[in-house]
Amino acid sequence: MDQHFSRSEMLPPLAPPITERGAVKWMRENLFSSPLNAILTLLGLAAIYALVAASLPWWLNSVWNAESLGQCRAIVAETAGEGATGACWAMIRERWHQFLFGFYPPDQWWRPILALGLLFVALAPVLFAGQKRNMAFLLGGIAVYLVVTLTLAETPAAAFALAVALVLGLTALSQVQPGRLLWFTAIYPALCFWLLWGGTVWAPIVAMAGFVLLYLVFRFAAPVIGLTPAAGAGIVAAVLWWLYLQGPVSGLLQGALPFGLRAINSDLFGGFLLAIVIGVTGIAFSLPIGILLALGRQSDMLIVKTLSVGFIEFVRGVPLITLLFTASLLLQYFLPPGTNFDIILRVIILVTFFAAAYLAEVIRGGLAALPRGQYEAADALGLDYWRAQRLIILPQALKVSIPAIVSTFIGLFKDTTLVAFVGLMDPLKGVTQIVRADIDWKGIYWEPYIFVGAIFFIICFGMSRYSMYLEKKLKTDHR
Amino acid sequence: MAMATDVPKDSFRLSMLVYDTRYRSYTIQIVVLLLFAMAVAWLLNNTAQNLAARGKEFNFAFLWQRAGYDIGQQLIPYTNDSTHFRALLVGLINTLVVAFWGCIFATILGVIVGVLRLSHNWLISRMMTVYVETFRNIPLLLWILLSYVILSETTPQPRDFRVTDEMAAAGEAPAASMIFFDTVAVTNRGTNVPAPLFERGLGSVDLGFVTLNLTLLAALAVVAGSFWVNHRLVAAARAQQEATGVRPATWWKSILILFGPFIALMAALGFHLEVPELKGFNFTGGILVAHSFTALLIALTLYTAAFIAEIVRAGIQAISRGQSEAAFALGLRPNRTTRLIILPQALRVIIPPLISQYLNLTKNTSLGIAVSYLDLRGTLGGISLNQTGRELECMLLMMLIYLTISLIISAAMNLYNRSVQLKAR
Amino acid sequence: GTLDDVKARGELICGSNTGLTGFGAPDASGNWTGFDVDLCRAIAAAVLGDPTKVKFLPTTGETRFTALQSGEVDVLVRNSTWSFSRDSELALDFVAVNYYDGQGFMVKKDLGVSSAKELDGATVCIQTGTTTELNLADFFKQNNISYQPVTVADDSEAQRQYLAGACDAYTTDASGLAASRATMPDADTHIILPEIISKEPLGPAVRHGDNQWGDVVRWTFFALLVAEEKGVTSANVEEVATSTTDEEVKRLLGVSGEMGAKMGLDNDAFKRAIAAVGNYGEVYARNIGEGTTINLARGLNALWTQGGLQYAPPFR
Amino acid sequence: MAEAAKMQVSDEVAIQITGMNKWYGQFHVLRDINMTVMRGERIVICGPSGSGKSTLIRCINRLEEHQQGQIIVDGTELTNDLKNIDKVRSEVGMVFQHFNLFPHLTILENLTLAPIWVRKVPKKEAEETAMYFLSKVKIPEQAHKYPGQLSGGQQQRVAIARSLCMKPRIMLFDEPTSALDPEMIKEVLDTMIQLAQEGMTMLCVTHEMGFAQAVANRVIFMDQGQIVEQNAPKEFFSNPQSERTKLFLSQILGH
Amino acid sequence: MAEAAKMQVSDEVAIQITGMNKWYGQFHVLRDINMTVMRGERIVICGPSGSGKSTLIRCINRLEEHQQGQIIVDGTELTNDLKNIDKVRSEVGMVFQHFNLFPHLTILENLTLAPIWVRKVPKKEAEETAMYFLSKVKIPEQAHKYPGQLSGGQQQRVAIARSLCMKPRIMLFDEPTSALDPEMIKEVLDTMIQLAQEGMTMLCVTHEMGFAQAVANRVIFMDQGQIVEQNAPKEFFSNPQSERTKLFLSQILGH
Ligand SMILES: Nc1ncnc2c1ncn2[C@@H]1O[C@H](COP(=O)(O)OP(=O)(O)OP(=O)(O)O)[C@@H](O)[C@H]1O
Ligand SMILES: Nc1ncnc2c1ncn2[C@@H]1O[C@H](COP(=O)(O)OP(=O)(O)OP(=O)(O)O)[C@@H](O)[C@H]1O
Ligand SMILES: [Mg+2]
Ligand SMILES: [Mg+2]
Repeated sequence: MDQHFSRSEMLPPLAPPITERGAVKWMRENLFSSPLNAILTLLGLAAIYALVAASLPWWLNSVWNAESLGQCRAIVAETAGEGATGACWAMIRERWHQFLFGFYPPDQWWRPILALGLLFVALAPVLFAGQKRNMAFLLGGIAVYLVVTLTLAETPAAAFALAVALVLGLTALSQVQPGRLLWFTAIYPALCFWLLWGGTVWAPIVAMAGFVLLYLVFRFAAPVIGLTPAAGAGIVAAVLWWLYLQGPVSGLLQGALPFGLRAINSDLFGGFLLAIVIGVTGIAFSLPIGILLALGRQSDMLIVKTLSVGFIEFVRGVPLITLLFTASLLLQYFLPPGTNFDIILRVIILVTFFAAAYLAEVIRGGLAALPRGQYEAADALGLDYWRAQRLIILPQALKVSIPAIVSTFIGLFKDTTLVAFVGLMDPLKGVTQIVRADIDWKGIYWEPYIFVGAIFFIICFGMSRYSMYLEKKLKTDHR
Repeated sequence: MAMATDVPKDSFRLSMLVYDTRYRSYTIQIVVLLLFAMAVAWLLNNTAQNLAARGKEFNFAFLWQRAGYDIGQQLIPYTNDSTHFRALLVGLINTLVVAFWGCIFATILGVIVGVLRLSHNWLISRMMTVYVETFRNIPLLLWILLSYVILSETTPQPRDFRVTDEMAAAGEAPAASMIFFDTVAVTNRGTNVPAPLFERGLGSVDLGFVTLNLTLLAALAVVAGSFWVNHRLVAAARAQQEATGVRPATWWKSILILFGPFIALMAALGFHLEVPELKGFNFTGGILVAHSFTALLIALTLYTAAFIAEIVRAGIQAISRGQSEAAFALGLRPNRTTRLIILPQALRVIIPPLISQYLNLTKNTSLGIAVSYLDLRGTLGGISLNQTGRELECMLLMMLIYLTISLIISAAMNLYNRSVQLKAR
Repeated sequence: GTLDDVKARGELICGSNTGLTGFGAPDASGNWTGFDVDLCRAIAAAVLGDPTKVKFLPTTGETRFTALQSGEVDVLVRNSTWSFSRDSELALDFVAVNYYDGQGFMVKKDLGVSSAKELDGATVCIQTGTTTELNLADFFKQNNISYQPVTVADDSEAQRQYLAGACDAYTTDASGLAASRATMPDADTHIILPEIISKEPLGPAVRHGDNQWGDVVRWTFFALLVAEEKGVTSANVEEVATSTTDEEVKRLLGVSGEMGAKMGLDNDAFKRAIAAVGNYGEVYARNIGEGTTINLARGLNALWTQGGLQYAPPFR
Repeated sequence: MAEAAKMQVSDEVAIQITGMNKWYGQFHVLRDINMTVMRGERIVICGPSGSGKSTLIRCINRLEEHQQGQIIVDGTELTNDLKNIDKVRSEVGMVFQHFNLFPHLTILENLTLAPIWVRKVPKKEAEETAMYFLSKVKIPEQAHKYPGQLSGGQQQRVAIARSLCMKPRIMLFDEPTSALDPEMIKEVLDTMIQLAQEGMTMLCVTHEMGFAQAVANRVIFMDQGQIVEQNAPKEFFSNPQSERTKLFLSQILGH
Repeated sequence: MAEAAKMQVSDEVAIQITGMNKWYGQFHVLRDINMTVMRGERIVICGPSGSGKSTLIRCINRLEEHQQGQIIVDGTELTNDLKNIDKVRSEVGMVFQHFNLFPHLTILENLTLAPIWVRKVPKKEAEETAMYFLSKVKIPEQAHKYPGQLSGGQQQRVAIARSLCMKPRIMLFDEPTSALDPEMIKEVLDTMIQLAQEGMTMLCVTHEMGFAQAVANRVIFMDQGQIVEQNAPKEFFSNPQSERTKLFLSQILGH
């Protein structure tokens, strides 16, 4: 059969029929598309109703001003009648600072605040390599945050001026030479340590000098004795510096040019300050270890591989809590008699090992995702193993691993709450326990958990969204 | 064809240790091994010195001393006269029980949520998203503490169940009553559920270190047998389908085979339930499921299910739409498509991350410490450690046990994974 | 030794409770107060001359002895019971008893129980990691009755459970019970049962083998006792030091003799301790005595002269 | 030979589409489609990307729902009635651009799955049919391999065989060769030509104009969701009527 | 012009392979390979898939280790000595089938990386050299883009430029055009021809017979791990000696 047909006039697009438009269609398609779906919808609505009906009065009857739980209850009973329940946010009002800072002295709060702001400055070049616009937004945001919070925290004028000048300077730098911002990232750990714990400014500077020494030794020895021995020599020199010269030199400098902040003991750290300190240092220090472990696990040298696998599997095989108990109970056994250091530091060390094992697996995934051609091209160009790793392999492997690294960090950050079990004051259990041990607030339980939970949610959810965004961006990158 | 061995042409020079590809890796490995051995020696030496300084020695003899404390939840016989080792076993079993039920419930809930998240029902999929995001982004510890608090604060005290004489006279109902036809009582101490009892139980045999409960064994044997017969039934049905193309309906036979013998056995053994009763301070009779257990289980389930839901969702989404379209185009109905095409493929994607969630859940049972659930960490790593002061031994032993559990689970995972790997060019 | 370490450090590290009302707990601004805390402050005053030079390291029931053994803390003042096995196996030395206690039970009045022996089948709340759980097991076994233990991690949680009715009885040291009861909304509805099922001598502990440091802690404590015995208080210590004629008081306050110096301390070390926290009676009265919310009578902890057990060897 | 194939058109209607419209949300993808396919006809559909070709043929076995108008396949009208849909789907075979073989089943299992579960054919018989069609597409020796182990061209031939095992009366092809490497296109086209010669009713979305000229009775050109032109292949290529068709042909033939 | 290029062969030996054998486990991939390449020579290697062509040229810069025999590149014997390997690798450039550019670096960074880190050339100088070679492969304007933003042909030209930046004395090519779309093959071949005309010593695995005829001094045919035939291109194509060569030529020229 022959059908000749040729259209001369094209048909214009029409609007869909009425049954295909508007709220009716939407409801039909999205809520009541089948009997099963209709039932599910009704069940869902019922569940939401039950939840709201049960909790709404409690939220509505919130009390913001009271001195104790008893007072709160009295106020609720007075305003909403006997038997009514109500939230007692007055507790948060009175104790919020402990949830955030622990026992950190109030007149020094500006230090952790500043450290947090600078953390993001330090992260900026890592998060937005080369994207000046994004960096400007971030740094601007940080500047605003700092101005507001530092003012609220009654920062000493000099510190305030210095901090703002520093951030503005770095913002300017980020626009001119974004790469240079990485130097700030490099010195940030020392700066952060000094801000949080205080003491003489020379201690962290002299400690950083160890790294400079390492680099110098490496730099000048490498042409003479080769890369690997030079790296070894550098490490030895740095360790010697830290062990034997660090103390005297910083003492000397402090004597000559005394400058420092009030020293704050670790036992005053608590709440989210503690959680963030442990989480961030844990992940930062675990990154290099994790990379080494991942390379070790990929290595074709049997012993190196076995040791890496053994370490990774061991750490991943036991609960974090046992590692924390190790920090508090066992670490002392393994160190020379008489060594003693801060429980926070010990916890950080173990948390670092823990995160390193997880990161090693994450990075291994990134390494495995690289095509062999990249290794071969590097070889063919004459790059040696370490240069190939540093210049070609790791930058790519780390980039694809960023989302997974972020989720490891989220997990780790949530797990910092477990330090409560070794007597540290984490926001969830440690601080809440202190608050609930207070006669005034004995018997309160919903409010602190909701408050702390909400903060955790905001932080973790924010990070997970960011990592999703990154994942999407990395997928379409350069394409 | 034999591999040719190349005789080095020039004699050995020391620099070859570093520059010759053949020796270089040996050099590195030996250096690494030496460093490692030194580190281990250093640690051991320190430990020995520290032990000596504290006047302790490293041995596990304390495990056979009297423990002296009581444990709330014990699934094997234990009294305070038992040894620390026995306490360890009780704790280990408690750990495994929470882990086991946690994995099961979390899987069920996780699969449901994961599937519902993909549902076309806007409301339901949003609700599931909220659930998943809430639980994933808030520490597990909070969920454990919270569910414990809710359980113990919102449930009535045992005495609220009591009907006093005056109340009976006045015809008043007690403040609280039991549920499920007066068989289950939920108090603020725990949940009292009926206990299975047998009039004509088979007793048990003592094999020295374990006692075997013959009634339980018989029940297990019957169940296993029924499953085997059912398996044969299904196989026969499949054979018939292969032969004639028509698959006979087997569901009612299956039900009969699966439940019939079991019910018969129960009847033969004189099965009845011992319903908990309020006596003295507490409900007696039946089984008391402590809230520490329930809270831990609920929190672990809800938390892990959120992760499993994501895994399931990703697993299903990983199967391209083309697969179900191809099945539809062949005329397969949606439920068959799911069973024959989607599930087998999704499982391959789902299982490995699922197992790692099981591992996490198992490790997370150690957070039972927050509600004083006496698991392995609570007995061996808690009270025993405390009463004997043997932290080194207790901690090492505990890590070893956790490690063993983890390794067993991941070994099973690798076996499974290898068996379902898709064949490709 | 530890003494030199403390002096070199300029700070005393004191192992404390994570929070036990009246004995040792941080307040809203992070200052530690309490009966045990004051002993630490007295030691710091004696050794370093400044009662604020103390760092308190909260320890749980599980971590406390390890913290002491490993040198993480210099002295553990954390209502720990002095027992044979702790003294022998754990390589610690208890140096004194600053509080004589015993384990008791608290129940709600309307439970209708008047003796612990009637607790057959009861649910009992108990803190883990203490001697109390061993005593409890022993007690019920001796009396051939059964119980259901509910172990909890700390005092405030135990109280919450007890108040919510999750357990019929709460057992811990009688002082703790009294302290808890005092803070309960309607204290009258709870009674502490008459049975005291154990001896619980609580006291400061130091590492085994460091006798010099042990002496410092022990005699700082005794100095507070002697001060009470002799009527020396924080208010009148300066005045007494100049005016006293009692030779023992003179030695105590460093006016005569070389008591402090013999310990490796300053001669007026004990005077500073008393000036800082007051004598034993003052410490007691301020933190846990009658009139405070804890409201504990002196009982066994009265001075020997008043029929109690607190007795300091002579200061000579 | 190709000409011979074109003879076999009967006067029985296989597919009848009248006044069919379809929207994706607000977007009008198919506009007033009217077409009739006779049994034994072989129709090639072409047109620029996004013109709605795939959507059209997916409507024919109800992988997509249409909102207006009528589609009657083999005498059965496609409505929301599940039975009708099942009936149509078991009559109509479809071959996809990306093969969509089931990777967890062997080739043989891929082929026997639908006959066993939908047609309730005994397994043995299903396997025999499967082997017959596998020989027909010239890869009987691969029966026990998995799809992942085959080349793209082989996979597409398996996909065709899989559809044939259901003994369909109509076959739909959605760009069956566009995901293939050039060497493999020929083997798939050969299979399709062979099928055409056996008189199968075929609707084929493709840009292989050689194929269209060789076997099609009719070429349909679509643009913007509408049928712009249809004609016998010879006239279609030699003498396109509409401007759009001309432009399109110049683009794909030019290169 | 092509003929002119062929003149520039010197009598200095660039690569000398004698009695070389290689196994992958039990599998004997390269069997008794003997060949000499003079400085300035351009050699094309062809042969069926799996015949060991890639393996052979990968042995020349030690991406693969050989087990027997001798390979001397530019006077340096390839042994296990890392120093020799480094030396050879910096003398020998290699271009891969799949380009293997570093996707996280810009084109310019791709080109300057090795000169800076291996040759220790100052950055500025390295960039000048890079721009010079980029102009040579006709894409200086792409210097600041990332590889992913370039077409396949452009990427391959960048890969060639990247090798050239190391100022190699020998260039190896492993099927440089086989991953490219047909339109792009020409631009890459043009670049290679230009290189040949400048007198670079080249070993090229390729099936582009036009290229072989235009620039090669010699064509080597491999099969089953051995050199089956070698000859000047004219004779090789017009008058193949061995049966296998004939078969192979008929296949690739026929299609
Ligand atoms: N599920 C969908 N939802 C919304 N729009 C869709 C959907 N599927 C297809 N479209 C749109 O409908 C139009 C027609 O799509 P269709 O796949 O039928 O085009 P096509 O002619 O097959 O194109 P191609 O040659 O690229 O396969 C396109 O604009 C497409 O973007
Ligand atoms: N790493 C390896 N391990 C084992 N066998 C290998 C390895 N690499 C290559 N082979 C085998 O060695 C033989 C030669 O491979 P080679 O890649 O050199 O062939 P080719 O001539 O380049 O083929 P093509 O034209 O497909 O690139 C092939 O049979 C291949 O399967
Ligand atoms: Mg399409
Ligand atoms: Mg090759």
